Amino acid sequence: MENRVSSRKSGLGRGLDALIPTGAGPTSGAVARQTPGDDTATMFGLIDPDGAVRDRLPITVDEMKALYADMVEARAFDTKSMALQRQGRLATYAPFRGQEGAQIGAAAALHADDWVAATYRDAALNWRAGYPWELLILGRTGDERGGEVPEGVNILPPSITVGGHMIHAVGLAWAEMLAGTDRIAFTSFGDGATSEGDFHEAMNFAAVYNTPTVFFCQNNGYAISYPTSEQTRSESIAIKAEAYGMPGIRVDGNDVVAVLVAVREAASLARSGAGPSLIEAVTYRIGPHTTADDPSRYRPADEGDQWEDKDPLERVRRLLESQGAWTEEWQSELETEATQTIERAVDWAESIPEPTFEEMLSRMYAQPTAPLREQLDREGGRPPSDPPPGQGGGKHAGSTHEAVDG
Amino acid sequence: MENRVSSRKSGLGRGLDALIPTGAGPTSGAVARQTPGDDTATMFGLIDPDGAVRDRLPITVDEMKALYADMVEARAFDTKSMALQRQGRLATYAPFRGQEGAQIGAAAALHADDWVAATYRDAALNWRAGYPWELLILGRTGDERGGEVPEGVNILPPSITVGGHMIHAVGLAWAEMLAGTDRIAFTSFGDGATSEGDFHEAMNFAAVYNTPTVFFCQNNGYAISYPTSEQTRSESIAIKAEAYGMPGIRVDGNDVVAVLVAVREAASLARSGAGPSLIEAVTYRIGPHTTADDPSRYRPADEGDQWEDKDPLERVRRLLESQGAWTEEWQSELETEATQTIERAVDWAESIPEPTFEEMLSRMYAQPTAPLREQLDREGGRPPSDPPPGQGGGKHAGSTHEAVDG
Amino acid sequence: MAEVNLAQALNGALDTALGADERVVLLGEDIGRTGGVFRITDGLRDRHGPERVFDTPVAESGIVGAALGMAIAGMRPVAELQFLGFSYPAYDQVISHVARIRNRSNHRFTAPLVIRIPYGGGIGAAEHHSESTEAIYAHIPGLKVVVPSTPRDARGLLLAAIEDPDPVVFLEPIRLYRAVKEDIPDIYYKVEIGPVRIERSGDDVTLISWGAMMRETRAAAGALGDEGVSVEVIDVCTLAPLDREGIVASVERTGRAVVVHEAPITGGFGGEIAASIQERSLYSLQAPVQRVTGWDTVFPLKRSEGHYLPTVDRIVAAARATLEV
Amino acid sequence: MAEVNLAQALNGALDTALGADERVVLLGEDIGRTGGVFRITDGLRDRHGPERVFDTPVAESGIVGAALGMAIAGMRPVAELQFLGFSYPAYDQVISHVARIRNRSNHRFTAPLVIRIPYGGGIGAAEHHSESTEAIYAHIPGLKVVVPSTPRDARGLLLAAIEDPDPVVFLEPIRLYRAVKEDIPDIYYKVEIGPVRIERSGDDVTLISWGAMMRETRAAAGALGDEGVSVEVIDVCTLAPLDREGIVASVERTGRAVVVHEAPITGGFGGEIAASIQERSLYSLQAPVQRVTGWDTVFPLKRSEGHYLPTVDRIVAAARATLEV
Ligand SMILES: Cc1ncc(C[n+]2csc(CCOP(=O)(O)OP(=O)(O)O)c2C)c(N)n1
Ligand SMILES: Cc1ncc(C[n+]2csc(CCOP(=O)(O)OP(=O)(O)O)c2C)c(N)n1
Ligand SMILES: [Mg+2]
Ligand SMILES: [Mg+2]
Repeated sequence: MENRVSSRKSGLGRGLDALIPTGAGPTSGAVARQTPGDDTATMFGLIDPDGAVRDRLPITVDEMKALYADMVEARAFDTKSMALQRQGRLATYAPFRGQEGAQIGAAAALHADDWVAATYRDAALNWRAGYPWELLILGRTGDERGGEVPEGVNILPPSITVGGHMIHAVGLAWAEMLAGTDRIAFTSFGDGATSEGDFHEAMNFAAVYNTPTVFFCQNNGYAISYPTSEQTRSESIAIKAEAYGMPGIRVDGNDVVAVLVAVREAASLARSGAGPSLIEAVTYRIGPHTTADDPSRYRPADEGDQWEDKDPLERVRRLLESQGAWTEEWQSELETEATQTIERAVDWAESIPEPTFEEMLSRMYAQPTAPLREQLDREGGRPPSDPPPGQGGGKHAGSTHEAVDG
Repeated sequence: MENRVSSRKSGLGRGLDALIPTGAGPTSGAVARQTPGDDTATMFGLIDPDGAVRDRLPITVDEMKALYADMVEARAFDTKSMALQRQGRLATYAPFRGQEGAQIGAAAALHADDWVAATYRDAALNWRAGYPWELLILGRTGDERGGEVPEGVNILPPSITVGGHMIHAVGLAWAEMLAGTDRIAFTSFGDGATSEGDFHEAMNFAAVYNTPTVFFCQNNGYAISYPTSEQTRSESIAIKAEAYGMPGIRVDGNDVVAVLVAVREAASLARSGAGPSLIEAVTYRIGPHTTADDPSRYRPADEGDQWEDKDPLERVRRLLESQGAWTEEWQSELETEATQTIERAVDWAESIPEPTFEEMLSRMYAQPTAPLREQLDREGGRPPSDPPPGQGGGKHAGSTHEAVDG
Repeated sequence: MAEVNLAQALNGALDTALGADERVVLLGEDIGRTGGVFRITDGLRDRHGPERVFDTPVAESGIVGAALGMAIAGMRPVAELQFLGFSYPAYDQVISHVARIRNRSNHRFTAPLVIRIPYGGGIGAAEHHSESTEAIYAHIPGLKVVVPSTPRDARGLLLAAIEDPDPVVFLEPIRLYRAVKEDIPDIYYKVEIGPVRIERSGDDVTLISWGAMMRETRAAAGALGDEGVSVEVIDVCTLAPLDREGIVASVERTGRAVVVHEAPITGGFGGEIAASIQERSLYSLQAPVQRVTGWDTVFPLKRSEGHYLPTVDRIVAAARATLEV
Repeated sequence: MAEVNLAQALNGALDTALGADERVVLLGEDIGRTGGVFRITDGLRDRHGPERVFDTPVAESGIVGAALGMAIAGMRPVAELQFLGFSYPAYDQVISHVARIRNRSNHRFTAPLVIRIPYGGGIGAAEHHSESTEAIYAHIPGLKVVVPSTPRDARGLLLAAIEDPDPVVFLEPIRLYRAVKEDIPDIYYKVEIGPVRIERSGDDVTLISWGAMMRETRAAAGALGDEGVSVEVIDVCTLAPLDREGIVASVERTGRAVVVHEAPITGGFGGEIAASIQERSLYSLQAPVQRVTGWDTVFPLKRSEGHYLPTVDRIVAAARATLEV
């Protein structure tokens, strides 16, 4: 795998509070309520939706171009995955359209060997952190082998349960701290996940043991159909950090550079022994929850329009264009390359031989246990009329509805 | 049962913030760290340890005398229970010595039919709220019938699990809210319980649905051996309310009147539709965690001394004495009466016939199910050499150590 | 009478219960606005109001614990957990509190609540969406565990569960939600919780199953019937309390039994049934009670589902094995 | 060699493991300063340092989840949950994550951790302190479940569990912690996870049990032996993976079996064992496999413990019943 992670040092380290433009600490009551759309003033951001720069950007134009290229590639993946799912070539897919800024920005702030524990929606983030597209696709075809990342890539398989994986990032970071490495653990989760008891226990353990953990919440407005504004009565997600004596900050999640800067700051705090922090990236899920979801049942069709205007790619494109660093040719080059990359990855994933019965039974333990060995043997006598491997359960289903994931 | 709950109306309703003497809101950073002993300035209190009154007390001398008498009775129960346990007449017992102010003050603020969900350590609180001593003792002899409070008393059996009962108080309050009654639900728990995920989910549900729930945390310095100062890095327990957009306040838990006022305020907020709140009563567990615990393993023997100086009974005694409302005769009268009351309760509990096998199997469902009926029948043939009911498991144990409860 | 599938039958039962008893409320993730990920609560919030049908935060322990509080206070909450694989964060509330408040208070406080949970695999879903861990609930004293496999039972058992004075875990076979339609009465009727249902009578071998696997079991019975084997089929319907008498009565007649379930074999509820049969009818048994089950693995992802799910052929082969001895 | 009880054997094993492998750390509620409520970790924090032995907040899901993270990162954490009745808040972490990270990542990430949990009744403790819910763990693919009943096994199995590349739930019988002493080697030795241990050989009937109930089982064997019955006693030791061959080999010889456990009968692990025996050795069985177990109730409080706990007499009676037919 190409090492996709920049090793530039940010030179930051003044703490998350220093990022807030108003000077109000992120953990004070000054942090705005999470009504989407009207809180740019109290949220950390660097690039406005129209591409105007609010502050001096701590990255070069080339670095910005790289971030942009990554976002274009990620969007190509997302678009392609939606199409593949409709063709029945992928199992349920959870699109991240609209969240590319948050995901690419966050991942770009990490070191190549940092631990990452993210979710089903974080394909862009995981990819940018080192998880090959090939394996992300393989996983989404319904194949456990998609979770087997290459040695040296320290990214856990995307978490399907909501909430349970954050504490793993605490244990991972704790182990690194005890071992004295400068590796940190980064965990990404949604607004909905903050309602789970496991969020509380993870945040508290991280604070109590001062583990180098970065908690990264993509507040995309919904937990499936349930709006963030109803999930909690707190002023923001970021402010919840205060209950753990931890720094917290709200960031414009559609501003890839602001996210990069905030996560890099949190990571460097963690690396330096200053412990965990919580970043809330305010964003919006443009698409459905998953390919099985119909958002028109719970939100007005035009709700997303204001968010299209805040598109994370478009604002960077405008900024680059204003600097003479974007051309139509470059754009189509990027898109062609991205599409080709994704298509190669799809071809690869689809060329992988069907998983076997033996593999299924041999994956549970280091060595199959006695009961599993017996089941493997008995299988020698499985009647040939059994369904051939890889036909999935559709034929058993007899169900007219599509696969539905919660 | 005598109705032990005062129906006086407090005339309050200005909100919890108004109680803070410094004017700093309870949810602001001004709330002190929970180092025991040095935070009287930022904690709500009315009576100093020496009996001096900081503010005009919102209760009459007679009311104060009643609170004092209740604390004396509770302490007699605690002392007696410790002795009974040592004689093997009670199962493990969790003493509340030092926490009488918090428990009597809180319970005195409730209405007779309010819901109460409290813990194994809350015997004084439960009693003052309407749970007969008799049944509290019966329960602690190891008898499920101790959980059967009289009709009209809405107190759940003391919770043994840490954390799980708080959410019940949310559901109870929610039901009353939907039914349109003015009943509230009050839940008491320890500092340790705030680390459980269930605390988070209960607090969040209460806030989200605006249920009339009062969360009452007795921060007694320890979760068994683990000090509060290590359990969390937040500035206090009260400040955690902010993560739920809920008011929170820190109260001197050894000041029975301050606790009464704070809980009454929170209850009246809840009753008026203003939703839930969190009260942290700062106190100290003078005795061991339970009769099976040896505190010398984890805290210096003299740590409790400063807390003996802050004794919740002694400060009220001094205050009453300074008003000419306390005499030695009254004290010994109180103590004699209390001891007699408790002894009568013990006699009653010990006169209850041993629970039967049939009762054990008939308590699981409204009617015994088919498997249980079969098990009841089979029991007809139980060999007579089986241990007679009520001998407990000691004879099975073959274990030389005492019962240990976590 | 109306021709409905299992999902519609459940939706209708909830609608009926909400209409019949004002103590009934529903709560769960995404059950309000969207009507649940499987649409079982579709339209109910509109029809009965947001004060009866609550969307909740993603917090399963909170959902079940709050429902318990409501039930103690006299309501009849019906909680939905989105998938059986997401019920585990609530397991502590179920085993430590829901199942015990009656015992702990010597009948003074009770938990008349229902926890509805879609379960089972076969739709190519993501991890955790295909669990069949009924055994971990059926082992809990104080609970009832019900699993319908037909629209008619679904409606009648759900209405019975909501009326039941004790807590019921109500498992809904995802694979059967929309698999078959059946004419069922529109009226308020209950199907008793407890008894097994003899779905097909026969003399040679008894096939025993529940929920989603009833489909394969029925097909196997059909195939065996075509070969001239006289097959009895039992839909267990209620795992707890288990109707051992009903099962044993059948096996004593046929002398042969096959238990079919989707969960892994080790510690699966089939073990309880096989153990109970041999305890009571060892001398009637012509052959060992066979178990056709999932393997001792995690339920696999889409591409391996075919490797995992018990098939009609495996059931037929097991039945034949009991007949050949 | 040293004469130690089971609690001391466990303490010694942890001490040895901490000394032998720097990847080993301990975490749990009150295990540091006080050495745990049962003193199993007594002195280990002083001896190995606060960077190896961690007191934790009261948060079972957090404890297990953090231990899993540590294990994935290459450590060998040994977590303690204070009582089996307080393990349920961590059940989701165990079933959804600990038991599955290997499968989910196709062996790329693993969970070499141990979860130690005191279990069982008989000491007159408060509610939730007397559970025997081993069945809900033994049903989880990806886990191993171990239950020692002697000091020698306790040390050897715990050291094996800590070395095991897969997660082990290690259940410790509270009632036996200080019940018997035994001479055991001081050296680093392991007892293999998996095989049952034939503790007493005989020809007439096989008594099968594990953990705390081994005491009553041994006493019953002694009583039956005095009557001239030749009793074989099996200590299962490992519930998962279950050594069906070891059990079946014995029962095929004796033709009779009694399974003894403290958990409620319905859905208890005895069902799995009885089912497995009849599956493999029906024609050797002279009598039904009997189960002597707890009733289908919550484990009761002190005054009713005598009603609940299986007794020597019940085991003897069940064995006689198998012999009388
Ligand atoms: C423990 C658990 N409960 C429920 C679900 C079903 N579920 C899947 S995604 C989801 C909403 C999560 O929302 P959020 O955390 O905001 O993430 P997003 O999908 O918006 O990225 C729910 C309830 C689950 N996967 N895990
Ligand atoms: C879920 C759960 N985990 C662990 C325990 C064991 N335990 C009993 S009391 C206790 C400490 C509780 O501390 P705190 O909440 O501060 O209450 P206190 O005992 O100080 O009143 C623990 C860990 C339990 N009862 N329940
Ligand atoms: Mg979201
Ligand atoms: Mg405490």
